[in-house]
Amino acid sequence: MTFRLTCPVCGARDVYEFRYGGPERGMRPAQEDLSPEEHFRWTQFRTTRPAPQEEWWYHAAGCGVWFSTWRNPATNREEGPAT
Amino acid sequence: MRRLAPSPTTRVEVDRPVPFRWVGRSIEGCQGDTVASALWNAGVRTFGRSFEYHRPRGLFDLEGEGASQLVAIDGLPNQSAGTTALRAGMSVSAQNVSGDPRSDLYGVLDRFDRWMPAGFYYRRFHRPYRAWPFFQNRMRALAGLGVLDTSSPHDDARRSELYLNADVAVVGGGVSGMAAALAAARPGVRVCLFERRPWLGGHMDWRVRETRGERLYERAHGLAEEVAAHPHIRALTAAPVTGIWGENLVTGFQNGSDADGFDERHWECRARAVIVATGTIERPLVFNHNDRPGVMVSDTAWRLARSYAVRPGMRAVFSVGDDLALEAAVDLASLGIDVAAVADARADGADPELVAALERAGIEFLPGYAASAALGKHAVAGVTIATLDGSDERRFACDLLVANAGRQPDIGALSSAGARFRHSPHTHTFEIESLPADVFAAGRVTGLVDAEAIETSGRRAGLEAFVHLAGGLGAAFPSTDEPSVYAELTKIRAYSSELPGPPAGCGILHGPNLGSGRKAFLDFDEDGTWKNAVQCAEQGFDVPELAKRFGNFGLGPGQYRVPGQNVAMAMAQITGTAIEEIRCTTVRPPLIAPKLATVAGPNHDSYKRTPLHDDQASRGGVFRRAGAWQRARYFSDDHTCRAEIRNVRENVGLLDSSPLGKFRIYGPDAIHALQRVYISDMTKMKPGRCKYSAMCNDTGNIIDDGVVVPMGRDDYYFTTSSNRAASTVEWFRYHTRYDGWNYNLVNLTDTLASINLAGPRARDVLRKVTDADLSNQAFPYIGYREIAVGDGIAARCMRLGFVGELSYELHVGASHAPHVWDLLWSAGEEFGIQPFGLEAQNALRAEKGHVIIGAESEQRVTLLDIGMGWLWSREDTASKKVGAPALRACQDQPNRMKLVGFRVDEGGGSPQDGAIVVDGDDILGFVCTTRYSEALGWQFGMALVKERAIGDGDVAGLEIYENLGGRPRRTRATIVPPHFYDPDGTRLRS
Amino acid sequence: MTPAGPGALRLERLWEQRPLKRSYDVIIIGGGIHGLATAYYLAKEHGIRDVAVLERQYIGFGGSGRNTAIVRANQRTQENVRLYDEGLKLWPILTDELDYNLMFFNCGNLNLAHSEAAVNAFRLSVNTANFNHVESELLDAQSCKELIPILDVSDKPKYPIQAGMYHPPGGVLRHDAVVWGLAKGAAEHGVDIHQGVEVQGIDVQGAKVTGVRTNHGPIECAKLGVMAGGYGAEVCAMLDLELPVHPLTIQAMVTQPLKPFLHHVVSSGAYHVYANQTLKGEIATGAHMDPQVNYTTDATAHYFKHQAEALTDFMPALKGARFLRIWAGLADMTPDMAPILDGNVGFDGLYLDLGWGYFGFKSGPVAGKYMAEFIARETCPEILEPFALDRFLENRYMGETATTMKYGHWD
Amino acid sequence: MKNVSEVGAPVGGKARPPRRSPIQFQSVVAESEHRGGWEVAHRLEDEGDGPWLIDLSHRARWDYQDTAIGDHRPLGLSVPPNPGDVVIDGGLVISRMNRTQVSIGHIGAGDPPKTPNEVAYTDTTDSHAWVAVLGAPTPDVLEAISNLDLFAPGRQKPHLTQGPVLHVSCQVITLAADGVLMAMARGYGQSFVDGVLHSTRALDVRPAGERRFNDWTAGTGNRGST
Repeated sequence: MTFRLTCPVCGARDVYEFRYGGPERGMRPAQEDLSPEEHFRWTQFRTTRPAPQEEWWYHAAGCGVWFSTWRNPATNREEGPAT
Repeated sequence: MRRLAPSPTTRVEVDRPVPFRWVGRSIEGCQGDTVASALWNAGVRTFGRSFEYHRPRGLFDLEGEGASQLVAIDGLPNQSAGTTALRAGMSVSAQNVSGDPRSDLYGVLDRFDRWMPAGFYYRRFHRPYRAWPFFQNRMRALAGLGVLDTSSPHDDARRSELYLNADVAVVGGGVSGMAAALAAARPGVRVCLFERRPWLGGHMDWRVRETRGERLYERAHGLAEEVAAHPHIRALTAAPVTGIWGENLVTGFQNGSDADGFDERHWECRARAVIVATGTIERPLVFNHNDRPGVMVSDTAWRLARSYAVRPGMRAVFSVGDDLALEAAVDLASLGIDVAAVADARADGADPELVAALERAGIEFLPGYAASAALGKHAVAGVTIATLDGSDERRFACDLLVANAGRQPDIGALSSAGARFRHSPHTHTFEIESLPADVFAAGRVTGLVDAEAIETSGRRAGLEAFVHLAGGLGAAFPSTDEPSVYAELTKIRAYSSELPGPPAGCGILHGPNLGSGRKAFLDFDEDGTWKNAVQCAEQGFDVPELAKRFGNFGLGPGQYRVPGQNVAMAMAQITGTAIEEIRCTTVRPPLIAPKLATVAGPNHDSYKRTPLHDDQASRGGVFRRAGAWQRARYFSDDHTCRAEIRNVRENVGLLDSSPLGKFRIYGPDAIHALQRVYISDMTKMKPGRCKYSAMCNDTGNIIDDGVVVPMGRDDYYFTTSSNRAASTVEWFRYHTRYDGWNYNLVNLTDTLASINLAGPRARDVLRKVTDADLSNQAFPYIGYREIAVGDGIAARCMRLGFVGELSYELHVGASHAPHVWDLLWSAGEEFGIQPFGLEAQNALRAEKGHVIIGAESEQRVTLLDIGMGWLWSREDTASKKVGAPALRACQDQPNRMKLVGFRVDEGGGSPQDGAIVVDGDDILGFVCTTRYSEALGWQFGMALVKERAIGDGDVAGLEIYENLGGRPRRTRATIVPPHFYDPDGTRLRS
Repeated sequence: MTPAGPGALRLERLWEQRPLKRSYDVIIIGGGIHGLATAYYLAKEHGIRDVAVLERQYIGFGGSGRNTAIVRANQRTQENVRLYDEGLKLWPILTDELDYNLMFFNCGNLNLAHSEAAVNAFRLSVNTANFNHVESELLDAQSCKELIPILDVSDKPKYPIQAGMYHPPGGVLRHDAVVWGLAKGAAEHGVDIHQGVEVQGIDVQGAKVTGVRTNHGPIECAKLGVMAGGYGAEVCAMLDLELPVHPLTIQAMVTQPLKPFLHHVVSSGAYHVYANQTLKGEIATGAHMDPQVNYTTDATAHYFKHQAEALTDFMPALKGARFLRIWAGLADMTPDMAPILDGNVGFDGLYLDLGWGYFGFKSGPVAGKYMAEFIARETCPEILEPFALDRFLENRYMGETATTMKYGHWD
Repeated sequence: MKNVSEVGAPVGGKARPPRRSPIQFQSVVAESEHRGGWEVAHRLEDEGDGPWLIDLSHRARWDYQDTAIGDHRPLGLSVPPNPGDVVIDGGLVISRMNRTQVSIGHIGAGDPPKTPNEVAYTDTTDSHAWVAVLGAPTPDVLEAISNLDLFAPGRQKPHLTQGPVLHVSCQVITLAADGVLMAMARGYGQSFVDGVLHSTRALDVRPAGERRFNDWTAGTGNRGST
């Protein structure tokens, strides 16, 4: 599957122009009372399901913009969240 | 052999001979021939020997990629004889045999099939185990088809690439494909059409049958002219499709001619919609000895005669299952070929017009009969034909046996585009069950046979594709055209339903009186017989995907085309499973096997050169790839770089460090971004001073280091390691993506060259090219100044000491760099200036105890573990520094790996980078970098070791072990602080 | 059924099919090499025969039938070398035990270095191997060419060859044969193998696993092993058990068969390539992995081209070969490229054997051997201790790769 | 503190120090001039009839960024409203890269404007290798080296496309059906043009001097006034 992603600046492009930035995890947690386990769970422990997820991509070979989009890892198509 | 008289469908020029060689013999074809048509015309019947049993094989299918008709041409193996254009002087040879394939010593293997049931090798040869390598080597020697000339780089072809963007891609240039292209090609719509044959026309290109007052080939030629002249259609011929990948990326290759300026090219076409019109393939009839040279599918016999004016045989018998084959029989008879009999596996349903024509031609027609065995030892000499129940068997003498079990859609392209199929009891083929919304099918691949229906289905598919693209996207297309398109589509949909649909197909897979089927081939490529399929089922490999793997069905060069569907049907029949529950095996690209060289294309290597590349090359630089860059690693054959190192320590050296990452960051929130990604407190910067710091990842590993210099209000200049330059902007933006901060980044890595002038005479050299005050007071260590060099070239100058000497880093505009290099060179000559490369730099910095990320760090160690914890601003939690939580978590952890310095004990040997540190049976760590230092007079090094190696006392020993494949060497070393050279920093501060 | 005809050799089913029961002592999810090996050793070594292997598709569908089939033991760290070394030595033993020819071609592996840094990394691996009595050798470029004459050791390639790491004990097997042989062996010792049974849920009582729900109804068990390769993390997600495991699509391809000329496994990190010639004569090659998490097994045109460019650059003779077939499978990557082998994770009776990434094939039997011991004795065998899941919560990576993480565990 | 834009620019009124382009063609220079330190080739030998590959790396370029970029007039130019939009005015080509950034290049005759002393400007002349491909077969040349859709029929020219050409990230400005400009990281320059010439042999692309570009811009009105 040579799929495409829709860059908000450049439009649909070959996925190989982009860098994968992982699933949306929310903002970086506050560090004041962050336990090591909480931190490493936040960084590392997240199973991707074969269902649409919001994730980050960087248009490395193009405009150089990070954006988030919804993609289904089971099909590799851009696909919004199940409603 | 004398050619048939040319007709309007003939594609060869019979009066233009083309000489070539076949297994060493000189023979002749003519202009326009394929290798196969030329060989067949020259009377060659055996093209090669089969994969496992070494049976003689000939021309079975002109279209196919099957192993039977693969030959070697000019040292290149596995070339399709059926599709490769003949060129003068070609040297063609047979495969899986030495010399003339008419005789083959290994032909005896054909008698051993009883001892070689499906999967037999898994049950044999392994007891006793020590005997296995012997058998394995025999098996290896027998395996394989062609011989690759490994002494040749196969480099002579002119190769290119073509990347197309289209709205509609049409796969297949037959009548339906052409009609589809013409229907879709409207103003603003780009259509690309791909045809594997060298001309458009598909199967109507050679059919002389007349429908609606026009001969079919005339219709095909007319459409081809229309397509060629159409401004919005690009038609590529001799351009097989290798696959349709995600989101309609159609790929393939194309064979060029002298006029094209290329011999072969790789092409890709990104389309918004795809129309597949790939037609059909003939299903081989399974009967004993169905692989004998002289057995062929009907299109092959027909095309030999009609396209190539080659007589396929003197006396033919047909055992077929579809109307086109009957038409072929009638047509061949009209061309003067003696057709003895035509058996039709369908008891009824044959086109009455064709049956009448057969009768008129005096050809015996045998409905409800099929071939049970081909006769003849090396080539077909006759055939037995029987009723399907086997009761009435008749024998005919012939040298050509045209056989098929009807036709099936050529589903490869559709399948790779995401179509699903199910078996139809009406057509007895795998039919389209569902198509992706942007994929359309047209023509015979949908089961149609009627000529008008085929062309109409193409026009309809073209319109459907257009409307699909226009749907909701009115702006993308001229809206004025749309109403008429919709009307046209409605009309054509209605008209389609009036035309004949897919007729009933041929219900059999194998002929009568099959017996065990031990010489009846389902898969010609790897000699998979009917009997083998039965054996697979018996052993439990009874679904197509397992039978494929266990019995090697459909894994050879012909791939899915024939066996993929037939094995599924065979397994259904053998196991008694309802055919509707059976799925054919997965189609894997490439649909047609391209040469690796073709796919690779010109394979240009895009890499970066520094502005000083040529200047260093002329001074003897030896270049190595470092990331995107070519960099000078050495300046002599001495890869320990003694002279380069000594010159930096004693005089002065010049290093091109241009790949160093260089960035500008500015804006009101720039400082916040710096605080986020750097581990130190970046608010404590002073003008005119470099602030050294590091970046970490979320597990506390150091990933980058460099200096930051304040340049003005909210305006900073910073450097990164060369490896990180390409991902720095990305990193900053990622880690601040939720913050909405206002800052801007400019990558100046390529903008500014960086020249490192290092050594005790560095100041003396620089002084000669600038008026700036370089005194230690005016421009101290860690200082940053903007100076003018030479005729006023502005330079950003940093006084840093990576290599441990007095050192200036000059960042100058890349276009000015060669001139500045020359100025420094001239100025430095009296001080013994010499260039130095990356390896010398590596040794010099290690001697100083400076780490290189990736050399003295890896994923097991944090910033703290490598002794750089002093950079970390521990109290700062508000900035949410990347890496800080991990450092906090690990700061008091016991038993982590730590970076230590060591001094190899006297007489202790000279270990190399990558030596390991051991204790008893345990490995405690490894040596990152170690060198013998001329300046120190001993060998120093840095190692990452488990904490217990360090011990409690100040003086601890390391046992270093090395064995690179000979004898083990053990070395003792003493742990020392990793500041080996000039530990007080006197030299770099002076 | 068509009569097999006179003289046909009557062949028996390789493994017996038994009816699916409602309860087993141990259920293994995943009919690949790891699951089958674990079941085989549970039955053979520990006398636990009431075992079911549940496979959603057919045995060997997943990573077990879609891998390099390359075996070796020259890993980067001692903990891993020990495990893989034992695994390597199991192939001849298993061939004999199972009475099934696994087609182990002990041809040796040559890994190429194209930079000084890679040479240093090779030294570390070679020293580590030899220290653990695993044969390994550092070769200069010319010696590499003597082993593999089609290598271009000049300066012409994009990444000129600097050195090689040669590992004679390695080689390749026929991966399907390993699956089938283990299935045969497991079934002979009483294990039930059920194809087409999909686990759709996992039942727990309190903190204990009690069974699974499948498309063929619920099945009880006392212990549950998740050995589902690229789909393992997805199975654990049924228990809301989040893991640092990332399923990625890895692609491979073969050329049309050619007479033998490549007699070793050759691989290159810089080119992202491995290649070897199968018993049939095909050049089997692959290694590319897209970085984004992915449950599809779709091959890509991009990689197809990349592989042609890479192979022909440093082995130019291959320009004349033809690609026959490309396919893909899933690899379950962890941040440190070492697996998670653990028991009673979150729930009593839950055993995990996943996260093998590139290395799931070569480790299959040995992992099965020790996971069986773990399940049978309920204590972690010493050799598996370093592979516990908790290491990621303590930031103690195994170091199987030196590369540090970038944005997260997917990269 | 000095802005980076001044680095490399001469300090004081001395003769311009020599500057070197990242691109050196094999062709022999038939006519050239010294301009601002650069040796600019007007004409090369054996330029053929097109398509031509022309080195413009000596032409001035700027990066300009601001969160409210739409409110600004960098070098007196109006900022194109959407990413991908390009405006040619007064011998300058300005292209919108994303929400906050434009890139400006000097394509006209005469001297380029001085860099204003404002924070948003960065002189990026030395950041890029800059080339033009001109001539009727330009689309064929680009199709052989990039899968970017640079000549979509519905798209208003000139326009900017940011993406890979020969695996190198480029800013490609499609000026017309027979002319494009490509800027890429300077370090790639030589390798890039070598790659273009190697990959498009069938199309007989030839290196050419700057005059071809000047004539072409004058002929198409793309030059603007200076």
